[in-house]
Amino acid sequence: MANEKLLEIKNLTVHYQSYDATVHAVENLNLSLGNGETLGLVGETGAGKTTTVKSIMRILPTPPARVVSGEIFFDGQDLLKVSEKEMRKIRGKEIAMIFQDPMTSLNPVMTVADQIAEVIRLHDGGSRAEAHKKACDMLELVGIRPERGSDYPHQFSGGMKQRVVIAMALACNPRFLIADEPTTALDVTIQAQVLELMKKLKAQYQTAMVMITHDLGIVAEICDYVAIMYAGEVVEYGTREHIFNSTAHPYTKGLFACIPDIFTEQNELVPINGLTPDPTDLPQGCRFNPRCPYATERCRQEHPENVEIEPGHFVACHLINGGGNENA
Amino acid sequence: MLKYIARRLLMLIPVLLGVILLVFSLMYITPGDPVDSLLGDNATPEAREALREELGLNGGYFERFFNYVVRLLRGDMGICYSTRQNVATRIAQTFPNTVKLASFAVAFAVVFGLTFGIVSAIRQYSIIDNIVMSISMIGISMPSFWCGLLLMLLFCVKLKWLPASGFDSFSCVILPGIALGVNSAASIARMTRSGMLEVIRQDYISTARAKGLSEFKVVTVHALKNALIPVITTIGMQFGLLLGGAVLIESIFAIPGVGKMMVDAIKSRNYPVVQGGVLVIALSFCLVNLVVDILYAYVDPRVRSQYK
Amino acid sequence: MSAISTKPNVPKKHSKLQETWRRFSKNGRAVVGLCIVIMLVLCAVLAPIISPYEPNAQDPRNRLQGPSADHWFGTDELGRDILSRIIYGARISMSVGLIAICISLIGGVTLGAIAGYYGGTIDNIIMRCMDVLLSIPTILLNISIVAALGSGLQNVMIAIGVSSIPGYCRIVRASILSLRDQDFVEASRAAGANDFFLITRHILPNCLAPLIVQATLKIGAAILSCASMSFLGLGIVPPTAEWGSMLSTGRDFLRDAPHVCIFPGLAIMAAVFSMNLVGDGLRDALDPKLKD
Amino acid sequence: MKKYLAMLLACAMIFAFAAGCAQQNPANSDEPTATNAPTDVEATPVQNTELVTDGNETVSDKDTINIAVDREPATLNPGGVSSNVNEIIMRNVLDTLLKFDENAIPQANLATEWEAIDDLTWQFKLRDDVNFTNGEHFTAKDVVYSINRLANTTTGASALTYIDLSGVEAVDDYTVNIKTTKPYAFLEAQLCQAVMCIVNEKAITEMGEDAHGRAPVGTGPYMVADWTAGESITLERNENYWGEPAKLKTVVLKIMTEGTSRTINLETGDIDLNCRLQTTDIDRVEESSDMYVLAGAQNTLRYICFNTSVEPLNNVNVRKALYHATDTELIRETIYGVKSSEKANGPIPPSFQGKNHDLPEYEYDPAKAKEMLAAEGYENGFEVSFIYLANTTNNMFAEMLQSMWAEVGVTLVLQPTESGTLSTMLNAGDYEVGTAATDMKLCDAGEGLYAFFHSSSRGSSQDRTWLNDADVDAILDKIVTTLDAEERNKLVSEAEAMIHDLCPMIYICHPWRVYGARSDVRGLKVLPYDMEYYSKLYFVNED
Repeated sequence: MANEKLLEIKNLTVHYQSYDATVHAVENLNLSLGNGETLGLVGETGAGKTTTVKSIMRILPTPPARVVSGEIFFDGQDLLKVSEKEMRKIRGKEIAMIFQDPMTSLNPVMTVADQIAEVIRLHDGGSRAEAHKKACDMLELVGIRPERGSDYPHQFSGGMKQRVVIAMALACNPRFLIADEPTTALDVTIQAQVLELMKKLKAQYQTAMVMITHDLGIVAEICDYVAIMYAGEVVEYGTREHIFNSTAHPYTKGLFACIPDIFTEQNELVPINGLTPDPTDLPQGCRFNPRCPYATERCRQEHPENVEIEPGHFVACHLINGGGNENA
Repeated sequence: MLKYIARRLLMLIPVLLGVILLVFSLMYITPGDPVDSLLGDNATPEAREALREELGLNGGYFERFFNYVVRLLRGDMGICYSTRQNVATRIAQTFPNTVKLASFAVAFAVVFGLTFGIVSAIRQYSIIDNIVMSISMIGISMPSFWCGLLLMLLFCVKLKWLPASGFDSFSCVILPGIALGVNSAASIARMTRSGMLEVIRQDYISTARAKGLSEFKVVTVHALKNALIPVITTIGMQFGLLLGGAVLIESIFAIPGVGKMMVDAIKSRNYPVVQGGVLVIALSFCLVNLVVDILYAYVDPRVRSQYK
Repeated sequence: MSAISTKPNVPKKHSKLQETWRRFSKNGRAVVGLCIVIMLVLCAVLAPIISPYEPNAQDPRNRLQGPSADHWFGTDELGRDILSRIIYGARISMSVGLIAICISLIGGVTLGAIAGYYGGTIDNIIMRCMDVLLSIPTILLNISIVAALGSGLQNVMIAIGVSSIPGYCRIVRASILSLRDQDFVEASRAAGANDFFLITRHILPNCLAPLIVQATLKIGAAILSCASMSFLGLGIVPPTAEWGSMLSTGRDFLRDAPHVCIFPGLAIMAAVFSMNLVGDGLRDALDPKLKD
Repeated sequence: MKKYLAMLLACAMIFAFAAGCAQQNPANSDEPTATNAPTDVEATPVQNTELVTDGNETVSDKDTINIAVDREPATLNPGGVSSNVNEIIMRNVLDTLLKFDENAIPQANLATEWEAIDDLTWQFKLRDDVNFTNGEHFTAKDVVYSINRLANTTTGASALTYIDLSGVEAVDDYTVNIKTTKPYAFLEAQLCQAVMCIVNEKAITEMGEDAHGRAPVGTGPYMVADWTAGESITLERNENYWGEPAKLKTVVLKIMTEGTSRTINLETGDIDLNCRLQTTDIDRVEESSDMYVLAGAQNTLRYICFNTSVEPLNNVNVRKALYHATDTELIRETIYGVKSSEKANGPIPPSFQGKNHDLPEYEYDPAKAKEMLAAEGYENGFEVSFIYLANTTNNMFAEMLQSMWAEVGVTLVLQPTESGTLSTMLNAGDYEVGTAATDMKLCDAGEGLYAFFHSSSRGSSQDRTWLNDADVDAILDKIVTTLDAEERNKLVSEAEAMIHDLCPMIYICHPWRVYGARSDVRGLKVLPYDMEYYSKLYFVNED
């Protein structure tokens, strides 16, 4: 049961139906995650990261968004088929989520303790006093003095608020935690504290986690596996070592080229030219071809398949599958 | 908080003084002399002069204004020319009726306004939303007196369900209350809808959903509480507007309220009643606004901490 | 989070108008409102041509007739044709609406500008006066002013104009306060511009949008106040055909001839309704973040 | 697209609702017009002042009657601001020395007999078995107090113009003398007025004027039990009333200012008697089986008055021309209703003694009017202002007049004014053409003509024509001083003819008082002056 996959996403496709166009946010995406493992989901804005995790939790805004196809198996159960009532039991209990901007992700008119106690009472029952006590314990766990539980969100700093959100997410010690860029809105020093806290809690609770970020530093520090997303698809997937040491996909290489390296003397960073493609009419063949320095005619025609170039390291790029990786 | 209330009450004084000055001057320059309308039948000049003296109508502008204010400070609003009762008792008889009417109208407006606002916010862009918004647009532009007449035509004249006038039983309050409340219900609906739409897009709503709360709970507990804050100010303002609107509704449904008394008093040049009435209405208008501000601070913790 | 543009949108007049019209015409409701407004204005202007009968022509013999072939809206208590009286009534209501708005705009803007720009005691005095005006319900204020000045069309306009000054004054003052210490104002003051030039050239154009929106909404409110005042018998002197007084006389015949009341009421509602639609449309078109 | 659909749907609903009301209405009421199809105007309307029954009805034991009145009295103290509702209630709660009978002749009441002992003093013998509701015994002292008290009330002083207060004294417990300042033929009529009601000094001093005004202590058949402002006044039977006790125990007077709601409540049975049935509802009430209508002439007169002291109205021919230009019958029929008013020719109501019945008629003839105006040099007409109390009926009245006079070239500028300003302008004579409805309170033609047309009464609230004619003054002075009724009536009809020839007024009509009553109400008799005896009302069982 140990390496049985906790979460398996099979060619998930999600489109946003707007007035006069359809946005192909996610195109048959495949991902999986084992118990206690942490997956880093990396990609530029608009690559479909948030849409993916939101479809796991099934909190996509239904009128415009629509899950076209695919299955999401969680603990062997396809979440897309589950009834709404059943799904509500899972949300917050089995799967929890941390949002990006702490400033707005807490209800301004409810005390912090109440907001945490709410999810506890919802899933674990118990009286109001018990839930309140447990909420204060959670606050203590995340490094906030329990007596501050009766304060309101606007009386906390950004970092403190994110701690509260984390406390709320982990209140019912979920088996799977989704963190949607939890530290982007924080400045660096606070960011480090929050990451430290998440690592400690993850180890303590053995929670599986998906960490969405576009900061490769965080990925290196906290993630076991990494998936690089581009224009709604996973273009490269592997363990942390694969991605950092034997980067294969040109887009991933481009990402690394954008980070200043402390050891080498560089006077210029090499940006990836161009912008992410317009999701309403994605390019033919490999989605990255317009911006790929090594794009060949084949890349422009044929959509590359996912190939396992080494155990556990998958890449979707003709260059790698076809020829050798001489100019890697 | 008490310091804030005290300061607001102090600020009321100049405003009320201004109100008295404005109304007194308006009444002063109004042509026509109340004595004539009182002493209708063949009054002798001496009787006329005696009455003028008694009602304090002689003397210049400043003199009359000065002793009006002095008497006011002692709580005597002067006597009503026609019934010779002092104005305070006349207002005490009529003001409760207007307040009863206005509060029924506010209750009607809040209940219907909120429900329609929330429903059309949740079902945005659906057919219900469009219908509700069109009706509320019509509701805002419908003149309250015409609406009163239509309701009277339908329910009193044709169907004879409700009494057309008088103010003794509860059934007399329903129709005028609804007629008065239609405008406010419409504007509260629009305000709630835009407030709700604003709130539903916020992140803490998706946090709430992510916690596994049911849609109903998300709306009632989280969204509504935040969306209601701006609505409270409109409800406060509506109560003020209703005091004005009551003037028309009272004259249609013959309700012995302050509004109707004021209109008759202005027509028959009954100066003390007009001055007393406007003062009481202005005072209640300002107090309602003060109560609303305090309520606003109480409901919204962010504001409350400023005043602590 | 889009950075708040410090650069003021002092636009080229031409394109702003086109752009506003483009956004306005996309909004279905606003266009419907505009059509009704145009229709009412045409009624007012072409009244003598399009109204089937002379508005004051009496025919007491067949009074209080229901809507019929030759009298579409029926006849009133003196046998006059209600449709023609409504068409002529449009003249009164439209002119009251427009002129009252001009009075309150002129009064409100000047007071607001002075209060906002100079601040200090003047600001305090003006704002306290506005509070005084605001704390008396508009209908009572209008009635007292008309009672003081005497009833009649132009006194009604003055009353409605004066009582809606506070609305504009507050808008102008608020926008001036926010713009007063913006960089571009400092810059032009440094370039030697005098206060009047500064206010008219720089500050006022920027608070044009909320003023226009408030003006259109207030025209509807002015028509409504005029109708309510003549409903109480204090506004327009008979025999001029005015919607409010027609409604008020119709009240006594509510049972036997409800049409005498219904059609003038509909006319008032149509006018106010269309004005509100146009106002809303303008608000969305001119400045989306103004959406209250 | 959906937006348009919703919008049109909402508008359609509103129109459908409105049209529905308009359409549905003509269907159910048989005649579309309020007053029925115009009967031939000349037919003299029939007065039915009392319900004639076949007499074999059994009296029901119902002892409370709900009556709708059209306005709330300001105070019930004699001498306060008065309206007809005041006076009616006062006469049922308080008593006067004398009382008018059906044809307005003063009869005995608190005073049993009286006679003029000299041409200035009258002596009255009082009843000795009368008590006030607070237990005080009624004596001559109360009469003296009540009359003296009027001197310092708002409207009471004017009732004492001819009374010499020094000569009002109690000879003994049950006889009182009243002296007049000069020989005055109308003292008996004056003592029948509501302002002359007898009140008790002890009650007023104890309760205070205001409280007494809301629950007066009197000797009448009823007493005020409760008064809820703006809603209703309840009268209870005075058990130890000196006269014939009232038939019903409680009378509830409900204040309903809106005519429509008075009629609706009559139909639903909420009220048993509507004292002011509006003209538009007369047919509706008459046709229904469980209600009936009573209507009778009053001492009121509806007229248009010329300010004869003002250009060009000081020219009698211009006034006559304007009379010819006015179709008084059309106005009467449209505004006052054929069934609730009576043609008027001359200032004195037809039922009064001394009425001159063969006055010449100024018939409606616009051509003749135009001719007369041209003869006076006004061929292209002139402009004149018309002042009246602003209400819906008067507005209609004014607009009709305006269009009639426009036909003969006279432009009428309408000036609707509020009650406050109106009295000031009328009393000061600062108007050209006006309209009013004053009534001859003392029900005596002589006194009425004096108050209307004598040059000395200019500036008073009765005189609206500012007539200043020597021989009219002469004959009026003679009338007031001749005590003998027979001779006085001859002089009155002669004076009326003389005044009529000066044409100071255009007589529109004598409006009637119209009552709507439930079919089981009996005992109501319409009197020519504002007087309703609630004590005579009773109910009968309907089989």
